[in-house]
Amino acid sequence: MSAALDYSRQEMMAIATGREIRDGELAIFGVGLSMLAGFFAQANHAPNLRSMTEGGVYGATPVGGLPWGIECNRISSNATSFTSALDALGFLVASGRCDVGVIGAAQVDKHGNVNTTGIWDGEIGPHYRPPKTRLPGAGGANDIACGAKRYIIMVTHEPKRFAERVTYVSSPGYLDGGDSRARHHFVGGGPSAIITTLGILRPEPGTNEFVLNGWFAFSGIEEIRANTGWNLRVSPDARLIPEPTAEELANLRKVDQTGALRKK
Amino acid sequence: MSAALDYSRQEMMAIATGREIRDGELAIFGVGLSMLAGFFAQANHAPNLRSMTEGGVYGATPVGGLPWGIECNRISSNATSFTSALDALGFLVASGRCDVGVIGAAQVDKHGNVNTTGIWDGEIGPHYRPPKTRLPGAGGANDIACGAKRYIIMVTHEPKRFAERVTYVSSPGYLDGGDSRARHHFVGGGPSAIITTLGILRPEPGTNEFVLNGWFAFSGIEEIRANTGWNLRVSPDARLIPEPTAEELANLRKVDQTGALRKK
Amino acid sequence: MTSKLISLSEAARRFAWDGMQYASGAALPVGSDAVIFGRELLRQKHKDLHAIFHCNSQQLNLLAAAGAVTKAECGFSALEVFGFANGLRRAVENGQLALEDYSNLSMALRFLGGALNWPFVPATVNIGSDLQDRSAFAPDDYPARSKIPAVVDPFTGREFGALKPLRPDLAAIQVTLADPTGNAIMLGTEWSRYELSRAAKKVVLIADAIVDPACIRQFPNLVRIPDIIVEAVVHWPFAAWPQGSPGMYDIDESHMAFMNMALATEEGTAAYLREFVESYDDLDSYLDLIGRDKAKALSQGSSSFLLDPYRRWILPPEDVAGLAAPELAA
Amino acid sequence: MTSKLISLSEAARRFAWDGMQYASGAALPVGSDAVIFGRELLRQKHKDLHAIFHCNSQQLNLLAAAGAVTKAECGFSALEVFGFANGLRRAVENGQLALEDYSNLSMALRFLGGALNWPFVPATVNIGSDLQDRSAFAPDDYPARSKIPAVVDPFTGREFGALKPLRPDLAAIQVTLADPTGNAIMLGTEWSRYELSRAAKKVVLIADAIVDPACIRQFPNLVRIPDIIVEAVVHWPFAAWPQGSPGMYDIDESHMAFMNMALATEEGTAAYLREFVESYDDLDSYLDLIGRDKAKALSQGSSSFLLDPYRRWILPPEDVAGLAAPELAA
Repeated sequence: MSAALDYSRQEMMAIATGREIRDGELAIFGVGLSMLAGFFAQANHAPNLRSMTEGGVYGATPVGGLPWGIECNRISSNATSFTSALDALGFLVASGRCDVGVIGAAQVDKHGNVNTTGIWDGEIGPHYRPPKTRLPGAGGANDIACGAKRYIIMVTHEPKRFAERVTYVSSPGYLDGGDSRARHHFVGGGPSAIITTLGILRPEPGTNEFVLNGWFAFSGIEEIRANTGWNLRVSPDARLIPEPTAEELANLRKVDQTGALRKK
Repeated sequence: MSAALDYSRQEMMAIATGREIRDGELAIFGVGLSMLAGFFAQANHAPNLRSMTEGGVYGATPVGGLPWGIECNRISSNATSFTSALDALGFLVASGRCDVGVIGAAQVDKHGNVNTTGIWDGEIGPHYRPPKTRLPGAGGANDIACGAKRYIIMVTHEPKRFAERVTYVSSPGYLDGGDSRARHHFVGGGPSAIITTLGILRPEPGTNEFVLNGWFAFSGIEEIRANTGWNLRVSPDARLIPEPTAEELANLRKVDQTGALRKK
Repeated sequence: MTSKLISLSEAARRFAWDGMQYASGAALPVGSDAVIFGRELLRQKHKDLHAIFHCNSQQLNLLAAAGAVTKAECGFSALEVFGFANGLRRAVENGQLALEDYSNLSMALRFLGGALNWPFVPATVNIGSDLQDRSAFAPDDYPARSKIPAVVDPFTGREFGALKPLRPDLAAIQVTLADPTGNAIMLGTEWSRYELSRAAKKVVLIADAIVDPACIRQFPNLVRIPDIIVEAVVHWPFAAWPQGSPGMYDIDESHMAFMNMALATEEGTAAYLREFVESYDDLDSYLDLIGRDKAKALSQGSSSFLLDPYRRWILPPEDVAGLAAPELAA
Repeated sequence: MTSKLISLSEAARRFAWDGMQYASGAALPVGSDAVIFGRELLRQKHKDLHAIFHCNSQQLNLLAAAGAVTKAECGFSALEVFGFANGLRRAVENGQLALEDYSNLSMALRFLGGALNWPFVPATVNIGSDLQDRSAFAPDDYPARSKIPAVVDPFTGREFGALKPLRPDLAAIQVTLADPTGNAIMLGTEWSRYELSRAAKKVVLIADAIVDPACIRQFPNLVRIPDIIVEAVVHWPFAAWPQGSPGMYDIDESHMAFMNMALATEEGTAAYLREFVESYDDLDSYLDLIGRDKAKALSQGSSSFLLDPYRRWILPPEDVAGLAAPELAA
């Protein structure tokens, strides 16, 4: 059936992410993969999703393909309200009102901390220096990581992206693990899942270390561990994640009109 | 000429206040007398006055008479922008941008502190208790007193209103005098004048105690001192304030269509 | 999204309770305030309210006069040109209501801080005055450091004030136009309705008119309150009466004065409650109470041109009735 | 008030200087940003800019690529779906530009704090991450307590962060519509243009279209930037190109990619400057550069209905020319 359906790894990742989003929730998506996962959820099983973008665009669904950004015409042409960053990221996200956010990562570590700022040759050291490769920066992800009730990290599963400890914490996960988030009094609960091109990781209660919770039909425990830069433990209830149904795939592709996720 | 002109004490007070306002200034007026003084200035000598109300009503001039409030139809019907209290009182006044404000007072003291909150039988004492007579509260006057570059206090000149020390400081003047405002790091400069139905008081440099700076054609030093609840000193440069010109009166009455100021 | 249109009485039944922190007055004293919601709270005999009113309005004046409010927080407690708010004044002077004083900016900042869920809001106003030093809620605390305590700016070491953010349990917000799901347009100054809509735990909109959602999609920049933060929408023309709603209706000058005069005494208040609170059964009899001719005259004020761009989307009453939230109809 | 309409080159001459804190990018990376003002800054050879961009846009990407920026503060430094901002990236990686990282909320909060002239802004975000601990402006300060120091909440004793307010010397703000005195309407998300307009010491508006003041008086609730805080108005259609302006024109997808590709190298940047910065003499030749057919196609995007209510007030170019501020004309 999997072969018959013929879906890509990115599509599986988007569907698995979308499944985490429940009907009626207040949700924030960024541009790209995150938006596709979110609008897939809305099209598929969460018709009453209350979604917004970081720019304060409300009530919009993409028109004519994946938006180029969180305010372009493809998302601005059927909105019910336009406000501002302060409104969306401040009043609705940092305040703790937002149920769920979806963010990306260039590098993620075993406690769910995310780096989207830069790649250095080794540690940065006590003296700050520019990265070897500059990345996009924190954007709204830091605000989601601090304020959203929970958030999901979407990331391509490659060893270089899965580090024991990220070089630079752009968006806080569980920091040093355990209850180390508590010292900053964040209203947000932290990352609920890392969803990748190979499977799903979830935080282990108590330690808040991410452990393997599920693999896809086309992947497996060993492949996932081999592609993870720390000694990934496997949750006792880890299982095979159900493949996309034909309906899920159809709903995803309605959103992904231009086939951004099918390319790989 | 004064008898010929036949103006009221309130009209003289409004005109004297309006004369303090310069062309091009960013100014905030409250409802009533304050607005009349301000719009008189605009009609008379300050055509490029940039005025606003506390509610964030910009570019408006009263239509059909004195507005009932700072958002009623008489001020809302020809505005160029409507925003909010945060914008007008926060971004434009508390920030220190506003050049001049005009506030009223139920009670004012020799350092220009204003009480608009209540009248008690004597001191309040260490235990807070409700006033015998409750007044309107601070409104935006406190914000103007803290933030505007300078502000003018308009008040009917009666002994009970002019106290050595107000019972309750609703809006800070020079507090205990001298540089005692400095400990609160206010961006605003404090009251530049107290303009009354009898004359004009201004702060003495250094002490910041209000001293008599001018009397009107119908008043005089002794009448003013007798109506002031502290031992009012007379500035060496105190003088007779010029009567309204016919043009000034005409301009004032264009604004005060309903004759609110002519009643007394 | 599905319709959130419910009746006024249903809205008060579902969202109000004795002792709640109730916010309105995010409008100015003579302007867009959901005065009708206050009337309904009294019809349903609510009491012991903790009122959070940016400014007093005839709503707080009425609630206080009727003895339904035990605590209030305000920036301004009069009625602008209409003078002192006699009902509120009486309740404060006789000690029945503790009125905590702030300023018109600090109330807005406290809504802002509530909307951001901040621990405190920096204050460069209200400090150095009795607004900081005196607290009606903590009368023995002098100087009242529990009210606006000092906070040290880490950049300069200077002391400023810290305001307590507001997160009212319920806000009844008067808006000019709303669609059935709760996207709302306000004409005239927002005063602090925008910040309040984000600070309140629950928001009920009281709309002068209901518009087709196409109006909302044509003017998304005017939709300052999006449906995702709204619990319910009540359609009630002249909800602010005797106050005004820019574009919709002017202030009813004579009733403003009459009402405030009535609220000056217990007897007058009882009579006002009989005649103007308990007397109507529905929107129709409420409009009769105002007087149809007067309502019409008030609608033809000098700001009515502000409504012109939206008139064609306003739904007629029979269409609005048909849009009532299904699970609550009947 | 008198007209504040001046030419683009005059605006840059009067309000820009080397070393200034220059803010734009109060729009999102692909949206309403006054990219044209950045082109003009380069035409006038400005350098050593301290750029305050809520988000990077093609403007910062271009200014950085051309070596005109030595310091920048940003919440997001890429181009959304168009990938990394190659010009900015190159300047950061080679150490020519110190980029101080914040988040998209903290930049908005810093504008808010600047607008309020607060000493600091409470931060419940950015804390506990390297945004707090690392500073490109104070590289030896680790943890960088000069950047987002701790502040103690006086109500609970808990530690939060304190953000530094922003008060840029100049903001060039792209708006959809403005009248000649500087009352402006923005269609689409404001992002943080509203807060920036109050935080900046001077504001120059770059407007896609000039409208009759009657439009402003019909829609005062849409006028989020009033003339009283505006120094000058520049009329420049397609000011955001290749980015988009909701209601006015869509993103020029191919030029977005082409431009970013060019800025990846010094040679490409030099060529881009020759062809797309120094090449036009006036608005006409600028529109020729975009391509008249392309400009027309971009104007017919799916959001163009948003402009419909205002079209009848848009002044034709000849009328706008006649309205130029008299003291500066000729």
